[in-house]
Amino acid sequence: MIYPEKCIGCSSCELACSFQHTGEFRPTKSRISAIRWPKMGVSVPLTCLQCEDPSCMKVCMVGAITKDKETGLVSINQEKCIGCRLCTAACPFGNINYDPEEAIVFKCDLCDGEPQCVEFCPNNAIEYREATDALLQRKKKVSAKFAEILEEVR
Amino acid sequence: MLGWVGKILRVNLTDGKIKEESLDKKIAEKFIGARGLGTKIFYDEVDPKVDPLSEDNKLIFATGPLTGTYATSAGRYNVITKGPLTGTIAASNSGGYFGPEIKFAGYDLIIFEGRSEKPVYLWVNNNNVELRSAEHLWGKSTHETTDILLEETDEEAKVACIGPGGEKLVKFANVINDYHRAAGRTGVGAVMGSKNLKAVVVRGRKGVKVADNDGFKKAVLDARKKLAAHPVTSEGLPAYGTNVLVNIVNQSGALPTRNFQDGYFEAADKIGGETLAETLLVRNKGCFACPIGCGRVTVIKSGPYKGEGEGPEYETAWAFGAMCGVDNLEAITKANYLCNELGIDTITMGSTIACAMELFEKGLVTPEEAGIELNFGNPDAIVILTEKTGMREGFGDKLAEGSYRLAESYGMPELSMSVKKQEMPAYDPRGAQGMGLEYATSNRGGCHVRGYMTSPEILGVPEKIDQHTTEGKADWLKIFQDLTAALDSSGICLFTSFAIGADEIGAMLKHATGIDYTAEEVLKAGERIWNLERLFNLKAGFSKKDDTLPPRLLKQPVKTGPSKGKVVKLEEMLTDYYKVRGWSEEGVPTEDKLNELELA
Amino acid sequence: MKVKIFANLREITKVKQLEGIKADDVRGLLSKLCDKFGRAFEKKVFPDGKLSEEIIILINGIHITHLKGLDTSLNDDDEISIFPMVYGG
Amino acid sequence: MIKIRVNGKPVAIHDEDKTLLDVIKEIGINIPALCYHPGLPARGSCRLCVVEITKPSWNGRSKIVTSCLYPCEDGLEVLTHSPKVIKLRKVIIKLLLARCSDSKELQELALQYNADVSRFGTKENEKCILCGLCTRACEEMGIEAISMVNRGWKKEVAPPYYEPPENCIGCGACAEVCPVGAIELTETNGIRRIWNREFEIQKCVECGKYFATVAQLEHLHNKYGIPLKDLKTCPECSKKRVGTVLKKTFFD
Repeated sequence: MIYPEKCIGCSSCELACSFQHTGEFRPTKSRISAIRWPKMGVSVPLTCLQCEDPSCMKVCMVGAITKDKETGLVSINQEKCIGCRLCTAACPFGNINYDPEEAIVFKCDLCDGEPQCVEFCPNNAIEYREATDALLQRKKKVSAKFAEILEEVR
Repeated sequence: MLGWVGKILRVNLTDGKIKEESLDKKIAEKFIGARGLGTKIFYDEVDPKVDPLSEDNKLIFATGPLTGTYATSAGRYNVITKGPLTGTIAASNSGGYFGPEIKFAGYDLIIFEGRSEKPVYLWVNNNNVELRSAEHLWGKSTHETTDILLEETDEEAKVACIGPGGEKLVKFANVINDYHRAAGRTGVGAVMGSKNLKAVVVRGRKGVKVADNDGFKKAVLDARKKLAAHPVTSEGLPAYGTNVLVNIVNQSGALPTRNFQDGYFEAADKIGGETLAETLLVRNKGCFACPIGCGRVTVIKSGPYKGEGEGPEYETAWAFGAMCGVDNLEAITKANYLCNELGIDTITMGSTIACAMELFEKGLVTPEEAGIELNFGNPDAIVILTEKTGMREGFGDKLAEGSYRLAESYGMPELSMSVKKQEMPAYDPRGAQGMGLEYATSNRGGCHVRGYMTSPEILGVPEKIDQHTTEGKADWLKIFQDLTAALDSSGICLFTSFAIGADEIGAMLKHATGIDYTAEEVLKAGERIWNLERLFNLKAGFSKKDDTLPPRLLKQPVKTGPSKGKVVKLEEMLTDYYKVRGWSEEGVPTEDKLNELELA
Repeated sequence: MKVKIFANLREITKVKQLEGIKADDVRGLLSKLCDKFGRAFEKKVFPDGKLSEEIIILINGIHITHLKGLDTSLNDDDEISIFPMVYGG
Repeated sequence: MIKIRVNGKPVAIHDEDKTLLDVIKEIGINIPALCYHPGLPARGSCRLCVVEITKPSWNGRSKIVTSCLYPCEDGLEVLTHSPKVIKLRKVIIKLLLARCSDSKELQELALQYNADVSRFGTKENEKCILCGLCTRACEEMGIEAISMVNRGWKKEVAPPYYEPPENCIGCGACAEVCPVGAIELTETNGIRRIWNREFEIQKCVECGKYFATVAQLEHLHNKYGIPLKDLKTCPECSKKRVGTVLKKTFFD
C-alpha cells in the first residue's frame, strides 16, 4: 500500500531495493521508483501493484509470469522467460522492465514477504499489509479518483 | 574499490581537456572522503597564497565513501576551494541529490582547473563527459538555469549551478543544487563564476558497491533505529525543521540581535519554527537517503512577498530576522528564496545588511546612498537589498563585498560581526562561551558547523554543560571538531550526529569500505583533517592574531536578557585549546603532532 | 510568573504562554500544569513525578540543572520556558 | 509419488509430468542440454542430455534416452555420467563441433569431455546447431515467423522463401534463447535488424528513448486489443505518467 502524502522523496526505497537485488546501490536498477518533482518538493513512490488480472501475465505466452493466489504476488520465473519483452510494453504502469546488462526482465517481487523498501522507508509511506477492509476502501477511493484523472491525462 | 568508486574526473577549463584518474586508496583511507579527501588533494595541488578568483585556484566537488548508499542521510557532498570571502580553505557542504549522482556516474571527485574563455557547463552523462557552451544561461537565476539544463540534457539529471551572484563574483556567492540546497559559505560560487563555469550537470546510472553487504545493512539499520528513536530526529526536526532553534536560543539569551548589539530578540517567536509550521509550511522534505526530512517546503500565497520554494532554515531566519531586527516571517522567507535564486549565501547576506543598518543608524550611510530607509526592523530593506546585492546594483555592489569590507570602507571594521572576514551565524558567543572559541578557531572563519558547541551548552546533548563558564570548553570543542571533520568527510549529514556518534559512523564506514574504522580511527582521521586545514591556513598567511572575535564580543557586554553583562573570555580558552590540540603557543601544529597524524 | 511553552508541546497545550500561575517551586508548577493540560502533557513532560529527559526547562534563561532542579524556588517575576528537546543548525 | 534413483541416490518426485532432465537439474547435477529451455516444450533434437536408464526388472539391460523427454517412472535407475553416456556425448559434441567449429559453447563442452575435432570435416562459419529452440520460441509466441527448412546437410532455420519474414515482430526472443548465439540481432539508432529485415523501433513520445519495435506494439494491439496510443510511452515514462496522476490525486 502506498501513501504518497507521507513520502519525503529521500529514495531510501530505491536504494534498499537495488541493494537487495543487485548487491549495489543503483537506483536505475531498483524495482520501485520515487517520481520526484524537486521544485514542488513532492514525490510519489511507485512499484508493481500486483494487479488482479495482470496484463503482463496475459501477454506472456510461455507462462513465465504467474500470480500466487494467497499472497497475490505476480512473479516472474526467470528460467522460463524467453526474453520477448512484450510484458514490458504491455504493462500500463511501466512497472516491469528489461535489463540489457543482465538480459533479464525484472519487477517487484516483494522480497519474498519482507519488502526492503518498507523496512527502510523512514515515514512508512509504503506499507505491506494484509488487505483489510479499511485498506480496500482506501484503495477503491483512490483508484476511482485515479481512473478519472487518468482519463483526463490520456 | 568499495564504498569509494575509485575514480577522479579532472577537467581543465582552459584547454577543455578532460581526464580520468584513479583514486589513491591509501590517501582515501587516511582522509576518508569529501571534505577530508578534497582538502588533501587541494593542499597538495594548490599554492596556499593563490588569489582565490584567479586561474590557478582549483575547485573540487567531492563525495564521501557513504555518499550514494542508504547510510543515514548519506547525500552530502563538499565544494572545496580557497574561499574569496576569507582567503582560508573553504569546504562548503550541501545535501539534496547532486552528491550521490556523482558517485552513480562513477566518480568520487570532480576537479576543475584553469579558467574557461566563454561560459561553459560540464555535462557528465554516465560514461561520456563533455564541456558545453553556457552562454545562453549566463545571467539566468539558478531556478531558470536548472529548468533549462534539465530540458537540454536529461530530466533525471542533477544540477549544481551558480546564479547571477556567482557570475558577478559576489564575495559570498554560493552553489545551488537541486533548486534549493546550497553549498553556501565562503564564496565558493564566486570561484565557479571566476572560472566561467555556470553549472555541473550529472546523470549517473551505475551503482555503489560496499565491502560487506549484510554487515553494512545491519550497521545502517542500527543507526536508523537510533535516529527514529530520538525525539529530535524523529519529531522535532521533521515537524519544525532547523528553525525550531530560534526560541530556545533566544530564551537562553544567545540570539544575536541587531548586529550583535544585543543577545535577546523580543519578537523571536514570530520568526520561529513553530510559526513557520503554522503559516507558510506546506510539507517537509528529505535529502537523499535521509530518514529525518528537515527540509521546509514553503509557499507565500499572496501579498508583496508572494513566492514558493524551500526554507528558511534557522540561520537564514535569524540572519534576516533577529540580526536585522525584522519580525516579518514572509519578508524573511522571500529574501531566502531570492538568495537561492541569485545564488548568494543567506547568513552573510543577512549579517551584511545588519552591519549596513548599524552604519545607517550611526549616520555613516545616507538614505540616498542606500536607496532605502535602512533602519533595523524594515522588512523591505532585506528583500530589496538582497536583490540588489545579487545583481551588484547600486548599494548592492558594496554589500556584495561582505560586511567586513563594507564596514572597512566606512572606517569602522569593528562593526562587521565576522571572524577572518566570514560573518558569524546565529549564536551569540557571549551567551555560549564555547561557541566563541569555535568561531575563533574554525578553519573557515565565523562558522558553527565545524564544532557545534551549542549542542552541549544550550541543548544539553550529549549532556548539559554551563554555557557561561570557560573550563573544559577546549576539550569539548576538540572532540566536536574532530568528529564533525570525520563525519563531513564520510558523506553523511551533520544532523545525524545528534543521535549517533563515532562508533556508528565507524561501523558504517567499516562495512562500506572494508577498512577497519574504529571510533578512535574515525576521530584520529578527523583530527588529521583539521590539522591539514590549519596548515593550509597558516601557509596562506593566517596566524594566532586571526583566531579572535570582533571587539564588540570581547568588550561590550550584552544589554538585556539572560546573558546580560556577559562578554566572551576568549584568551583563557584559546591557550587551553592550543594545548589540547598539541599545538605551540602560536597555534602552530608541532612536529611530533604532525608525525603522530602522519602529516609531516 | 510567566510560563512559555514551545515546539510540539504547543500541540498539547494549545497555548503559547501562561500568566498568573502561582507555585513556589518547579515541582509545584509542573504538577499544576499537569492538572491543567491533562495526561498527554504529564506523559510527555512529568511522567510519574520525574522530569522527562527529553524536556528542557529554563528559569530566566538558566537551565535548571545549573540551579536546584525541580526544587528550584520560583518568585513572581520569573519567566519559565519549557521546551521539548530540539536541535538545528 | 514416484521414487527413482539417480547415480545411486534415491529421489522422490511429487509432480508426475516432470521429465528426468528437470529432476536431474533440480538435484544439482550438471549435464549439457543445449536444445532445452524451461519455458519451451522439449524436442530432444541435440541429444546431448542423453542418460543411461535401467530397472531392476530389466535384469542388467539398460537403455540410452534423452532425459529432456523421458518421463519419470517409479523404480527407474538413472546414470548421468556412466562410461557409455560419456562416450556418446563425446561423439555428439564432435559431430556438432564439426558443424560449427568456432562456437564458444561447443568448444567449452569439447574441453570438458576432451573431444577433439579431427575425425570429421568442418563446415565453414556455420554457427547454428539446428536445435530448434528459436523456431519453438516463435511458435509459442503464436507468430511462427521462422521454421526449419530443407533436410539433411542443407537443413537450416530460415523465414519462408528466405524472404524477410512478414509476421515477425522483431522481439528478439529467438536470438535470446539461442544457446550458441547463432542469430544476429543488431540495433543501431532506432533500427533493429534481424533475419535481414529492418524494424523501426518506437521512440517514446515523452522522452524519446527507443524501447520496443513498432511491430511488437502492433502485435499487442491486434492480439490483445490494447489501444495503440497507450503503447507509445516507454516503461519509465508510463511510470512517470502514473506518478503525475497520483500526484494530482493527492496533492493538487
